[in-house]
Amino acid sequence: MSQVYKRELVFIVTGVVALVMMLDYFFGKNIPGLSGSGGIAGQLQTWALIIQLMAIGLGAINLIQVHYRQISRKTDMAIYSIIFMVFFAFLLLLGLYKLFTGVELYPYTWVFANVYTSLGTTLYAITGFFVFSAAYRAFRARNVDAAILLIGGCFVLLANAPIGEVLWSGFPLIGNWFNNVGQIPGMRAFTVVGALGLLAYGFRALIGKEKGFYSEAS
Amino acid sequence: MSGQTIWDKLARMDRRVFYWILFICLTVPYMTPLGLPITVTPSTRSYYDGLKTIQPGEVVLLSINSGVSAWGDCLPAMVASVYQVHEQGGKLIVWSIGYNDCDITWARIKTLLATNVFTDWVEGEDYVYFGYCPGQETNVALLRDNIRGVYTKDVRGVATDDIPLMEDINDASKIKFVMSSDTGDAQIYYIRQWKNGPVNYVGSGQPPLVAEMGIAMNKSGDMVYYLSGDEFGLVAGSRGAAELEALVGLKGNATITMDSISVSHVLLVLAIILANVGMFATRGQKK
Amino acid sequence: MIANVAAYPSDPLVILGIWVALFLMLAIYSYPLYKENPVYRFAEHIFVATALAIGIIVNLTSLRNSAWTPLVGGNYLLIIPIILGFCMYFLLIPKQRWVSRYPIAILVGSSLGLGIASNPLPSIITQVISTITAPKAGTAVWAWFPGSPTGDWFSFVFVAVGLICSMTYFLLTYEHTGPVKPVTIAGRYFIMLALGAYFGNTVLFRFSMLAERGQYILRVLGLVPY
Amino acid sequence: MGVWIVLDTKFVALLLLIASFALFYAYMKLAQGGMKIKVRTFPAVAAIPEAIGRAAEMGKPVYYSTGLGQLTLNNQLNGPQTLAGISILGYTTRLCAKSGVKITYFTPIADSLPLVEETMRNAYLAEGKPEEFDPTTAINFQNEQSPYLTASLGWIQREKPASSILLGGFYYESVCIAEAGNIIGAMQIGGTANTHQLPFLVATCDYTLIMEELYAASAEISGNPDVLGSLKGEDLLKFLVLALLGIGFLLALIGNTSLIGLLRL
Repeated sequence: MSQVYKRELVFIVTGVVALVMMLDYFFGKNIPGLSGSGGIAGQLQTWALIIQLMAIGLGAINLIQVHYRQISRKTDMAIYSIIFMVFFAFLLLLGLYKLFTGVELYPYTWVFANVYTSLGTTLYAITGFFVFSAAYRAFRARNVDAAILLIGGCFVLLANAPIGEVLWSGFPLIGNWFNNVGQIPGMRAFTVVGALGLLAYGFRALIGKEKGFYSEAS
Repeated sequence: MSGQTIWDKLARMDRRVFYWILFICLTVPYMTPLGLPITVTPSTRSYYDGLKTIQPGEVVLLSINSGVSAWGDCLPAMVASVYQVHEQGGKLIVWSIGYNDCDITWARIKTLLATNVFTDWVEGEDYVYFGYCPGQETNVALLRDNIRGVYTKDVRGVATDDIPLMEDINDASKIKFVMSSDTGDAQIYYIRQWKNGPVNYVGSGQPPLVAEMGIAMNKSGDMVYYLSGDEFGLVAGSRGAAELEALVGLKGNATITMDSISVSHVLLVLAIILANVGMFATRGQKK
Repeated sequence: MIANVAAYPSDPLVILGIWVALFLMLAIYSYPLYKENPVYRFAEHIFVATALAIGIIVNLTSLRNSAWTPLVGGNYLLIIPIILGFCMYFLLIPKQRWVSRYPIAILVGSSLGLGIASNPLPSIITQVISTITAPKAGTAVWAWFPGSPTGDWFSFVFVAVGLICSMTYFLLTYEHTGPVKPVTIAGRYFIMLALGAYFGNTVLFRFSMLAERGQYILRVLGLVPY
Repeated sequence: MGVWIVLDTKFVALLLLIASFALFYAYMKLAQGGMKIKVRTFPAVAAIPEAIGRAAEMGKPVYYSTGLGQLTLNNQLNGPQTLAGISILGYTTRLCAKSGVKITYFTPIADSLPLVEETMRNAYLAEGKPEEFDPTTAINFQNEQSPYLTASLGWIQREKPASSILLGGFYYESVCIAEAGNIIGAMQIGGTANTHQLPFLVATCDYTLIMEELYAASAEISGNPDVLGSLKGEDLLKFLVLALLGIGFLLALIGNTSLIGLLRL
């Protein structure tokens, strides 16, 4: 019996929710009580959103455990874990104050603007470096595959940079052809097979055949 | 090994050397602008043509789905678009389904257009800013049918019902088109849920069109949607924004950034050439 | 007309802020430009802590707006997702771990259902239609780049043949041998071309981001307009 | 109540959906009935044991991540990829548990944690070593994309994993993590169905799963005939699309647009 509500019922819930979503997409308002903000589908979407929002605590617990472990074991990284804990606690208190009183204290705004967004931007841009070295290695014409990659890439590069058209008026012409036509077969194939793969995967999951992620052998 | 050639050394060169050169090449051109001319690509042109179809009083949506972290590539196009919407006499709804730091982005847009647009526009009548709401595609689906269900008030705290601009607007059908600024897939959410979504629209409303003005990286992925007609325009990153700036006649940060882009791209192409010459040279040696 | 008209800040706290931002930025870039080091670790842990705290506050704020306020306002149905949300935390109780599967089932079901239903139209059917839509009668066979994206017959044939080859490459239950082999090889070339173009576009994006950071240094130092 | 079925493109999509489900089901039944189905081997999947073996030899840990996945399972494009990645995580963890290799899983997706923990715990259990599973060292959660990236970069430099496996819905972190792995000389296996990250994974990883191969890989690992049957069904669907393309292409050449009309309804 316990197996039923630990396993089968879970799969059934997954399947039913998915089915409601699909019916909503295809039949929309034609089924009374299904669509719109008051309908079952809309309700379920709101539920999913709320569950998703509530999950962050689990992550926080994991992260705090990881750092607590490092501090209690007195590893080399313990000092950084202490920095983490102190800063986290400080900011969380400021945030909670804002949440309950509606008053945003200046330190919170300051950290948000100068630490949080600034580090976010910095990390987002760090990819520039790695893309450079990745291109340096990937764009070597070791074989036909790599040579094609190289040609496509270089023409697009020179079409994107204004200096390309100064060097030769053909660069933007050819580069844009790669952008608008040359890459389309491959990109379209990705789009189509990705959708097909998702269909098959989704179908297996719906009928309870694909449950590796529920940690069960299929 | 004593017989190391220059090519062997180059192949084994510390990548940090490249990183330093790259960073300097990206930074220096800001101090000595070159101002190279640029040609407008068709996808940017059709985006601009779309903007030109806005009639006075028509409402369009700016969906900020890119964060402060993507300002370098995304902000200029948003600035130019808002400017053009104002030029056309259109009205603007702004929200974000992507990033919680959108307030800073919107504030920056208002700062940059303070003298051009926002001396003239009245908040609540000509534009309204709703801020961030999480939930991604689910949220886009909810917004399609019932904007008030998601945004009960704007960021100033004024109830949506009391905003003059929102008087007749509660679903996607009243919005002419979506200008989506993305670092991810939000434009596809709008295509799936708004343009192709369940047609729940009250009355005879038409599903709104979608335009993309995200990061340049999205260009390849979005090109298939642009060609299939799901997107009416596509502004790709700072380069696309520089083209747009030229079209709307507002020189901004994208135009300035193009010099850095030129220098760094040439650097990369040179590095690639070097890598290939090196590879072929050493290959010949081994034979 | 120029859109860049922000003035250099005068408030000391704001100035402190932009310098702190600059310091943290250089701390992070010490990773690629030098190596992993204590300053990087410091910035890393500060960032992780900041993001977690802010993430919790943002989620709690959203929860208040989307769950708590409507609930106390009379929408009692919302108690269900709140309970389900708490069910996630049964993960921490070894014997009752299975309870956490139910909220997951809703998330998985919702994402799979919407994904399966909404994907075929834009990702399969529209793509097929777009591929087999021929250029208008009278257009050139070879127009190279005439303004309209697939406006010439060469491009049309290129895309259609290329797509057929690339899709054949993805066949899962056939080994790439025999008569299929040349087709899959051609398909692989088309795919490489797409990846190359993608790479080129991404370089533009990444470099403009990095350029913005370079510009930020100059802005803070006062070498270019803020 | 309005009309139930509107004859438009969306109706064609519905037909396609029903047809595909029928095909999957039919082939799963045929496979159960004993039909032999051979799936093309994926070098990337075959390389996972090698990657773990390498780590065992070197006495170094393994880095595993399923990518940003838009921070939730509740995402139509990325949720399924995350799930596929977690499926393969189970397999990988079993291999690790068997050969005594430490594996650390990085994720920014809070709501996937119950699945991940259960998957990894069960993998250790299946190898008879439940006491060796420690969630605080095996799972490392980071709340957002950039923190997750910083923490990954730092961890990779400090711990110098022998292998790094990136399978799931990746965003910009892919190239950074893969390059960081490259710097320390880790063996790398990548895979995603996010087109925008494919070029980087192809450029930086030793083995790559492209698009649907990510979904199919978990089916291949399980080796279960039903599941393989659905892959056969998927291939037939591909033939259907190929046929549509071929016929449509030929019709277009002679100026006939009837197939387009049929698809648009």
